[in-house]
Amino acid sequence: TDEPTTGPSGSAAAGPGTGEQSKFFVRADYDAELALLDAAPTGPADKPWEQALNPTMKDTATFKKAGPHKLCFSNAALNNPWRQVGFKTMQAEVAAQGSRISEFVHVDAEGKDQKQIADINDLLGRDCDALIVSPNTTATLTPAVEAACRAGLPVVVFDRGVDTTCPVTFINPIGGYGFGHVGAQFVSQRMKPGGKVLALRILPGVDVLETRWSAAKVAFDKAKVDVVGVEFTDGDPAKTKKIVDDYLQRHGTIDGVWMDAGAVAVAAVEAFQDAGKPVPPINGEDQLDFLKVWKDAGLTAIAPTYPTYQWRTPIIAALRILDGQQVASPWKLPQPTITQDNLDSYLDADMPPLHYAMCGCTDLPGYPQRWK
Amino acid sequence: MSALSLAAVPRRVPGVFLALALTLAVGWLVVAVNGGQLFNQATTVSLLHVAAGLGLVAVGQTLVVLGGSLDLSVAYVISLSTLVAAETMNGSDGAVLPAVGLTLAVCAGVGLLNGVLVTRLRVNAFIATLGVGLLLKGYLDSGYDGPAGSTAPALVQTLGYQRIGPVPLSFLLLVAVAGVAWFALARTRFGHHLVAVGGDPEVARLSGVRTTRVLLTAHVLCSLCAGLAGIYLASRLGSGAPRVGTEGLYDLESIAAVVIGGTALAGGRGGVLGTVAGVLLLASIDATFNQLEVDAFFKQVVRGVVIIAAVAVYARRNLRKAAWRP
Amino acid sequence: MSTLRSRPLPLRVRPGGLLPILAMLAVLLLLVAVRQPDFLAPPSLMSFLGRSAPIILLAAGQYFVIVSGEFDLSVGSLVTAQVVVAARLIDSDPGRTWPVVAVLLVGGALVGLVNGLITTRLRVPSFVTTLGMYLILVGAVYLWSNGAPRGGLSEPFRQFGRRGFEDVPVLGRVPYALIVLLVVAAVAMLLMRSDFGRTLVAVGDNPRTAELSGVRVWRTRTIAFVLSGLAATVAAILLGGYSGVSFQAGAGLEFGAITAVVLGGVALGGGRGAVLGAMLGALTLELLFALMNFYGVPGALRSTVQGAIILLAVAVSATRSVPR
Amino acid sequence: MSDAQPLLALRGVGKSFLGVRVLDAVDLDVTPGEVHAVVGENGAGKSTLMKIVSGGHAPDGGTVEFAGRPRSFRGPRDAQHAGIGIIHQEFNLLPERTVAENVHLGHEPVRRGLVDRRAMLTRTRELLDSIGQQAVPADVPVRRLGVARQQVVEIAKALALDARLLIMDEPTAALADHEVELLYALVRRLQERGIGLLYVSHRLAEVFDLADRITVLKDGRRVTTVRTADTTADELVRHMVGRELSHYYPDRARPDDRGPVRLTVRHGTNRRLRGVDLELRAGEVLGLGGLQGSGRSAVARAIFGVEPFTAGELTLDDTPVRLRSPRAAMRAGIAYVTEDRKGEGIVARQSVLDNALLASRAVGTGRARRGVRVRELLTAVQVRAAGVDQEIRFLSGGNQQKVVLARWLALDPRILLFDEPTRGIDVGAKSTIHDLVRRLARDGAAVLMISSDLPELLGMSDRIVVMRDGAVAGELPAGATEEEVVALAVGTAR
Ligand SMILES: Nc1ncnc2c1ncn2[C@@H]1O[C@H](COP(=O)(O)OP(=O)(O)OP(=O)(O)O)[C@@H](O)[C@H]1O
Ligand SMILES: Nc1ncnc2c1ncn2[C@@H]1O[C@H](COP(=O)(O)OP(=O)(O)OP(=O)(O)O)[C@@H](O)[C@H]1O
Ligand SMILES: O[C@@H]1[C@@H](O)[C@H](O)OC[C@H]1O
Ligand SMILES: [Mg+2]
Ligand SMILES: [Mg+2]
Repeated sequence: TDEPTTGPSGSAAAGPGTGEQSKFFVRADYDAELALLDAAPTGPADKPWEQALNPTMKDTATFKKAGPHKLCFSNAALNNPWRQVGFKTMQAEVAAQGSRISEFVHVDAEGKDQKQIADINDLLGRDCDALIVSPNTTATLTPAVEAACRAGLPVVVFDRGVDTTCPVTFINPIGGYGFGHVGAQFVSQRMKPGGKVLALRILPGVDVLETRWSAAKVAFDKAKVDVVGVEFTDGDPAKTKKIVDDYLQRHGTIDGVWMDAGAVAVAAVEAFQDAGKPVPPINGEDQLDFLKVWKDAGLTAIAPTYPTYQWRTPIIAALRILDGQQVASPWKLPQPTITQDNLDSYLDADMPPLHYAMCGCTDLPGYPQRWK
Repeated sequence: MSALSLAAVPRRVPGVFLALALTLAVGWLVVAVNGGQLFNQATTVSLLHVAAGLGLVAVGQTLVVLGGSLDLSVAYVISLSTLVAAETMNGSDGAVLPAVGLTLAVCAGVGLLNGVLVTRLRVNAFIATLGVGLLLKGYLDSGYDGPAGSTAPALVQTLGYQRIGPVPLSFLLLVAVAGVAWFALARTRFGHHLVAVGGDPEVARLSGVRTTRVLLTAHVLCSLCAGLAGIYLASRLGSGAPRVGTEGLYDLESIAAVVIGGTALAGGRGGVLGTVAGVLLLASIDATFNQLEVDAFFKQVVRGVVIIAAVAVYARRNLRKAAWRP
Repeated sequence: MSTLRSRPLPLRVRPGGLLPILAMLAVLLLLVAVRQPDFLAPPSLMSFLGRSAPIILLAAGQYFVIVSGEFDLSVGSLVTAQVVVAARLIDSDPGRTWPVVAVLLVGGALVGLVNGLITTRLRVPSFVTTLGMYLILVGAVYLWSNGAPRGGLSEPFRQFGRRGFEDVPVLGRVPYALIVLLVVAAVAMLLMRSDFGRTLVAVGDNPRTAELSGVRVWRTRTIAFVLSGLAATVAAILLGGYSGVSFQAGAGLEFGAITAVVLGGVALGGGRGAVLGAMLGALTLELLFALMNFYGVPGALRSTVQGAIILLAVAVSATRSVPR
Repeated sequence: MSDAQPLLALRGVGKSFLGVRVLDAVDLDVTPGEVHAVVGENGAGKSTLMKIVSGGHAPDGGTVEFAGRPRSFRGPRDAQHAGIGIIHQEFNLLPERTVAENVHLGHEPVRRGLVDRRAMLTRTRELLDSIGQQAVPADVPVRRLGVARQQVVEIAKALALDARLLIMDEPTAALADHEVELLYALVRRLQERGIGLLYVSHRLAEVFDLADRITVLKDGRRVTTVRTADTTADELVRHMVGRELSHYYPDRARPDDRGPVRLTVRHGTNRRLRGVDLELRAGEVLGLGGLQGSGRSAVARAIFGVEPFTAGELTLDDTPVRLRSPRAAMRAGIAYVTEDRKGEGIVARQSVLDNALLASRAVGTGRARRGVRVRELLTAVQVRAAGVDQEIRFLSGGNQQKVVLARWLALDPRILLFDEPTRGIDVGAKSTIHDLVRRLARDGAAVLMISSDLPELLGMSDRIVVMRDGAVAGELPAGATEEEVVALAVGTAR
């Protein structure tokens, strides 16, 4: 039984070459997302977390209710800096809404599907006016979210998705295809044709990450670069460094590095530096440590983002729903890219290295202390 | 010989039951003061669901620990069995029985491998089951990049979500499995022999117990319990989940529940009832902290302290009992 | 009745001996040489040894605990905690580097002390003690840092794990980490030859005998935990230096270290094996990972290969050493 | 030879442990209804032979024939199924399990697939009844019983098998006199039922009371098998030790060799001891006698701080002291050679040198000259080993014991407590140790020596204190007889 019996792509096992496309890849979604990259958002320009791309509005009159409201949030986890920054932003947004929210209940599933299902069920018994969910795993949380919808209260899902349209809305930025595409496009254009690319992924099975890789795959296949490896780093910088080091050993040079998440980008850069090799074109994310290295070392780099300001939107959406106002559904937020040209405007020496530039939090109560 | 007083000693209420009662009482109070309610239906249901998953694994773990062994591969066995179950069912109610059968068969195989390594090849249980866990991890990591298969709706509706009052079916399953295990330990030869092997393998051997076979059986049963937990989780999640076991920390948590429940890690003493109480204790700490929205990290610290403190209390009692052993 | 046996060879195949692990290492080196000869050239070899230093140090620390008959499951979380604490305390200020290093060492020793005292004085099995400590450390460090590492490591702090002596003849760059490793290894080996080391092994083999011969068993074991805590701290300093702050810094390292120790011929349960064996065990594991990379074993399958090799190695030596 | 068809026939049975020959070509027969005694010195191989018959060890050579068929038991279970039961010399009981559970371990009665607990209890009570031990409760954990009662459980456990051959390996070691009588009655009843018995004992009187035939083992070989009626105790002893005993022990101390009082115990009391009074002088060997379980070891261990006195007074050179740990006792110049060499005397996997140095290292004495000194001592006690780097477990028991002695001598103790110092040691080594003990006394040490070997105790001691039930039963001067010691030990003396 060496071969898995059914056919999930096994992209992890692909080794050199990009192998067959991930089962997460949906052509139509891919096309739609890439189209959104050029779409013009509606809404206040200085508040991207309130903007929407090509919105379809949904009626919410049935949920209208007198305030103040009790909002409940089932959170997948707080186990990485991205989520930490996001959650702080969300808490600040709650604070900013002041008297409109009587109570904000947060339950952390600690990265466990099973616990999150129980958590959601538990929250249903606690008189919430609206339920916000950031699901741990797409497929496995679907039944629980469906159960929540059936309970009759408005459900707002954000960040990672679920396989159902029952929630009032699903909020996230353009998404994984956009992220993956931007990075891969950049890397393959800046490196020598046919050169060797190393793809680093943090973990499998999460849709927003899987779609990043599947879009990158399309780009790389099109550009005919040689993807010498697709490795999982578990988000561990030490492991990342060792992997890059090993690939440098094995292949002599690596001409481009693509990453599905920025958390370990700095470690990858350092692996080249420490080996005394030039850092090839690379993509990271809007984490400040990467932006700093980029600037300091003069990297050829790009940072597609999955902005943490999206953590503000669910609160805003929930309140609008409880007011009976229409909301975009799905609610697609803009997803800016940091490039050499606008890099300086995102650098902020005063914020901690693991902070995310796209937090959209500077106007929130407690800034900057809350995020330090 | 000075006559020892052998008048009926009152059977001690195992500490874990006291701790459980205390936790529930304090939890209820604190939550109430906070304006909440610990025992409302939804919370109780959630608590029992969490307990069901961990409990099934922990009951199995109790068996191997009682026998003086250990199983660190359960987390992977759970993940594997969710996948085998969900993929075999593939959403069809008709396939439930074959799927459950196949899942349990696969689990039994893993348990057999563990057992053979520990008993016949004399590999230390820690390393043996860690190694088997790695084998499974490799298979899961390379075979799956996310949830796969789909659990039969009938199973999702019953085992996954159905309940009688506040008691989920899955918790009844746990009660049944724990009951069977308790019964087996108290009333079957296998049970008596297992405890003997854990107490002193040489004494057991010289008394005519087939130590190898007994411990091997315990390993198979432990994996089967993990398999049941997997089937339950598959019904809960609606699909197979390649990382659900490790995410849930079922390996370490099940061992923690076992030792909190008063089973000696060295084997030979303890039982499943304590384990179930240990599981409920952990689950009620969870529930209380959930209600109070206590930070998950703080909860982790408390868990650590509870585990150490519980075992320290047992160790003290044993010290006082002070059976002098050569 | 009395028989004079011939003097056994120093490297005899016996439980606890170094021969099996050396043989394994040799085979792996051979496989590397076939596939990737330039890996064995000084520069890459140096860098490999440097980056392997932390896990080798952890194996040495774990050795002390295991040979005394106990377990330390808390080292991985201790590494994480130390890295995160270092970042927050240093807060990117180079001037704080040395004081913080001192604080870390004290902290590591303290964690070891607590593990040791709970295990020996309260008689909690070390598996449970250190499992609890693992949960406590992970929880506490997240709690303290509010869920995401804050602050930053200074360049001087990072240099231990990241930089080295440049332009050394023949070798090229010699990582500081390697020097640290060699020093610690030498100290560890000397320690094992000292009174303390010999009594430590005696305690692991037969604590009753040791106690009745005047050894303070609880104290000896507690010191072993302290040494493990210190080793984890040094590993944390190197690891933090190598790769920077993260909550993943120490994840899973405890199992890696225990596996390495067992591979190195050290018996779980105590009383058998050499600290050099434990360190070679860790080196072998690291080499195995590098090898799997050179042979293009897909990342996900590597744990299967690792598991199979561990089981094979341990089973072979276990069955060979058991008389009936 | 008995003319009946033998129940058990051993032919040429041999066994080695770690290369040391423990049994060599032993022949032995037991006929139904016969009590066949096996005697021999400590370490002669009696228990090993019994374990081979009962499936606990596999023989390296020879054949075991039982009930007319050759057998090769794969384990105790096979032997039990064939109809062989054994009362082990060391207890084979699970402390956490009840008496009934222990008695039935391995063959629990089942009804409809389930363990029948009631039957187990009833049957256990019947068994205990049949040996006159109604007082032993069937449903409490064994750990709550004293040593003697544990011995009773061990007997009941063997009886529960309904064996056709029952082995008793020193069954009376922990029993009081009237209990021994009950055991006699039991043996006779079993005999009448046609059950064969193998009976191992160091108490020759018992052997003469019960046995039909006697086999003497020495150094793993069968010396002889005789009908009880055809032999005498003296003859047996000669066979056992292979020489006359009178010239065997070194000369005793003369009264004026004795120095000042080194150690006094007044009213020493703890869990095992009731008001022990004792005085130990420099230059003498004080023998401590008594039955097993009488508290001899407990005295030595209390003095050494292993299980300290909880009440009473301990003085060293007239200064009251409190010794709460072995370490404290060592600091005060006391050494203790344990009776349990394997369990708490050696560190099996460490070298001879490491073992000899253990105590010096632990208390950190004589760092500079320690290595040289220990090597000298190892030579002085005549350890025979391949080298000082050899692991101690590969040495014979006697040589292990000499290494342990060297360990203590290295500390130059002023008070030495020897607990069964020659247990499991061959004759040659024994006399080396005897000489050594005497030499130490002559050089001014105060020696307390415990021995279950009466001739040894009588031969070595300048005075003998006899223990009974955790208290001192009386004191005897040098030259006392075995009868006097035994009388005090079992409490029949005035
Ligand atoms: N498992 C074992 N491993 C190594 N040596 C052993 C083992 N069992 C017994 N021996 C050795 O075999 C020899 C015979 O031991 P045995 O227990 O048979 O003696 P015995 O005649 O019963 O003595 P005693 O009268 O003291 O009970 C001893 O030297 C003992 O140390
Ligand atoms: N039931 C018991 N409870 C507590 N300690 C015990 C018990 N049985 C034995 N011991 C301890 O075990 C040791 C040896 O046991 P044993 O019964 O052989 O000892 P003893 O009566 O002291 O000595 P000996 O057999 O040499 O006369 C002693 O130190 C004694 O204190
Ligand atoms: O938690 C995830 C984060 O790590 C990644 O960077 O973006 C998507 C999130 O769901
Ligand atoms: Mg014997
Ligand atoms: Mg004794």
